[in-house]
Amino acid sequence: MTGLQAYLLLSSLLFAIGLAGALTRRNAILVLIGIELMLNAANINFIAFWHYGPATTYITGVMFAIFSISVAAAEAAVGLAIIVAAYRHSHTIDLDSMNSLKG
Amino acid sequence: MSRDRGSRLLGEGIIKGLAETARNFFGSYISKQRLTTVQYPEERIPQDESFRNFPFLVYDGSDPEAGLRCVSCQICEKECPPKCIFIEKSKDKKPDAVGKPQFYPTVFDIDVSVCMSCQICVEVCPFEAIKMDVKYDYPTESRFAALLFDKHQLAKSNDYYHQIHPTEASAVDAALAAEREAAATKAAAAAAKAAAAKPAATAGAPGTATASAATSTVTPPSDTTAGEPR
Amino acid sequence: MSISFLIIAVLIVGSTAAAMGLRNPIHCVLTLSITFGGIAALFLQLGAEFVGLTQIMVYVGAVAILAVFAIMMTQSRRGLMLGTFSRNALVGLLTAVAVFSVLGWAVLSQPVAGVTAAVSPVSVQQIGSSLMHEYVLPLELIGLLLTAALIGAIVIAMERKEDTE
Amino acid sequence: MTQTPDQVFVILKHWLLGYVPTSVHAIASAVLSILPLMVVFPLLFAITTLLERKGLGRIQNRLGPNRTGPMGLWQPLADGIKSLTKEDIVPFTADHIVHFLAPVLLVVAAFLAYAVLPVGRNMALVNLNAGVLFFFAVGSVVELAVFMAGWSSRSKYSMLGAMRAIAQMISYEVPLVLASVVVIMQAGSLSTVDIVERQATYTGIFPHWYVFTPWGFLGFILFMIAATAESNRSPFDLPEGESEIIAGYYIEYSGFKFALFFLGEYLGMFATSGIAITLFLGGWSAPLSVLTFIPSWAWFFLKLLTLICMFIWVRGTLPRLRMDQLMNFAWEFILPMALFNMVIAGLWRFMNPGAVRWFVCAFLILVPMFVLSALLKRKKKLQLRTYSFAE
Repeated sequence: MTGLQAYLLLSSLLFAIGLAGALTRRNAILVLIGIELMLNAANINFIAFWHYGPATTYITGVMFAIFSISVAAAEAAVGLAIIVAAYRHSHTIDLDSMNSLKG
Repeated sequence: MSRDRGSRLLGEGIIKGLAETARNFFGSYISKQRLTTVQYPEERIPQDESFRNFPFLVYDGSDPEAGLRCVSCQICEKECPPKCIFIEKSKDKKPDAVGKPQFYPTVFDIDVSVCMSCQICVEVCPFEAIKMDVKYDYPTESRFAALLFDKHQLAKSNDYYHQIHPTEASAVDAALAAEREAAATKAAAAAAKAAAAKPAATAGAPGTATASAATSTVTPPSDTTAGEPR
Repeated sequence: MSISFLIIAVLIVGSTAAAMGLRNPIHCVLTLSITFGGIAALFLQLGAEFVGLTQIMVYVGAVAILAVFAIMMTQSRRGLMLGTFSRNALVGLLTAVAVFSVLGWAVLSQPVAGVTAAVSPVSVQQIGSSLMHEYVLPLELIGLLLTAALIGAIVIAMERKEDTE
Repeated sequence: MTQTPDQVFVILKHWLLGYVPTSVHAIASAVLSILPLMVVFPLLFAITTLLERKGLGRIQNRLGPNRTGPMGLWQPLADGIKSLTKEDIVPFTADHIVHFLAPVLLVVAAFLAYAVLPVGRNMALVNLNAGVLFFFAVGSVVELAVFMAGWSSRSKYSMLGAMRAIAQMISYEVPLVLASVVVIMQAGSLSTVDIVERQATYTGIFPHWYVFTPWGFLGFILFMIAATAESNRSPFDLPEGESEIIAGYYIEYSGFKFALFFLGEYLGMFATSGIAITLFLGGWSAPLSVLTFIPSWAWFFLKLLTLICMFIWVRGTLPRLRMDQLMNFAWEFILPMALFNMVIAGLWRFMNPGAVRWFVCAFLILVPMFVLSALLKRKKKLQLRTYSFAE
């Protein structure tokens, strides 16, 4: 079990927990948090592969992680805005009851 | 500032304010009288004369028992709004300042924790016996018993009264002196009348002439209202 | 597999499980920020110092608080009545387990020859110059994206007159 | 030149390390450098509370505390004992774990910020490559601690105070970072040690501090305004406005946890003013080249004391800002000025040095300042007040 495999295992576990959260939770915000976790798991992979990769002078992994963090932040902001707007419209953030597409 | 002198730089008001507080800060080190702090227990702010706190009983002369002005007429007890005065009248009498035998209070309690120092008892007292004290710090252990002042704690001498309320005390003394004098003249007049009436009776002269003359002198002088409550 | 990695890994997995399992959404977000902190520690350990610090600043500093504010604003009057897990929670759990087993098998079976050479931590100058040279276009796009996201989020979440009648 | 007085602490540490077995060397050196920081700054906190109460007193024409000790010197000790012996009441409905963790996280975050502070010549605890970024990352954790404190005590006042505090801290963190970006552009490095090294050089007897450049002076002012807001002090102490919401987010804390909040707040203030000194006032470098015989750490703490006196002075003078004024001021004055400042710092860097550059940049700073202050004043016309009640 080399160092890289440990990191990959950890990130896949993180990814699985995030996926489980996103699929099972009723509260829309916690689903969004699950997605955040999955994004972070991906970031761990990037940095792990860069660290254990052959040529660490090419910092593509690190750059990709930085861009992914900023995109995830933007996504979180917009996601939460949508949730707040949905709450204001239907006074609930329970995903099970958001099953009608009528405006 | 109400008048807006053009678009002034945002920070000007702040700088003026800072300059003001800096002047205060350094000024306080230069001239000590800028500081308004009074180190309370050691220094105290001199009280002005009209300050009042709880009532006290005034006594003339040196003996608090004998010189007590209060004749336990219990008007103050009836008038006191929070009913914090309790008086028990004495059975025998003792001569008061004017010499007229009066009752005196065997028990005179004021519950200081109830008293709201409204000064009504002072206003209604016909004998100037109760005045307002200026002492305010009464540190006591128990909250109830220690704040029930009895006659001995309340009795304070007249010159203490002069000390705390000089103008008022001197006015009261002047009034009392005038009163005493009026009583004295009245007593003297009465004595003179009694002396005049005695020789008339002894001389057995016919009643009406001297009697009418006597009665004219003995009609009580209408103006002096000695003894009437003011 | 150093000890520090183990400690951090246990911390991350524990707090992530808590984040997805707890009933009170605020507790979920707080444990989530512990996960983000743990992940930042991982990045620092792997030598990507700049990414670790950005992770703390962006996630723990901003996204966690944003999520908490969103929870505050959508606290429905019925409180925590709605159950924590949706009706078909079991299916979701099964898919997650399946995904994990596939990923785990993939990671463990192929011997990934990780070079364990000592890696000098990437310096900020290196990141700065690569941002300005190879990654100029993504930088501009990210700037555009962030501005669009900012304006979009405000417009969506803004209280408009017709909502509040 | 490492004369002994300047490096006395570094030499002391190496001498002590000599006695430690090499196996435990790394941990011992870490402990030896962390311990003095953990002792010095809480002591500075004690001194500042006394300084603040006496200074505010003197500003308001009254003596400060002088009962405990000759000049009130034992007042911090008395306050400490009082807060230790006070009963620690936790509201019944409070969320006990989060309620307990909030002050802990606050103080931990405040102490973490000292890792990158260069207190003296090679006396910075750790020379991080991205030192300033580390400082702001740890600074943003404080907001989470504030929220935890406000939310976990389950009381309307603390929740309101926490919301106000977070809104204020977030909206003033952006200009704080932008005001420091200017210095990073000029110094070319994020590491605090490099920034101070770059400012410690002299021409003639004048140092190359960034505060003497037009953009540096403006950056310093913006940084200090944002720092006052970050640490919830003086004109921006709305979250703990005693008159409106009693004591803001730490209302349900008493005893030692309450003292911890104060410790965290003051440590935050010292850390931000420490970074302001590092970025703008030349860290531990002497103001005049002739004065370099005074040890470097003495200069750092002298500057820190002057900044603390500045905070106290401002606290004694300025009235508290309303919430909307506070927000308008942040987003409509401080932030645009910080962005302008970055443009002007760029211009400064590519113009050839000389008096022309100085005046051009100074002029370019004053113009937006006037324009923005006029804009901010124009907004102050009185409109009908509209109320929106919670439905």
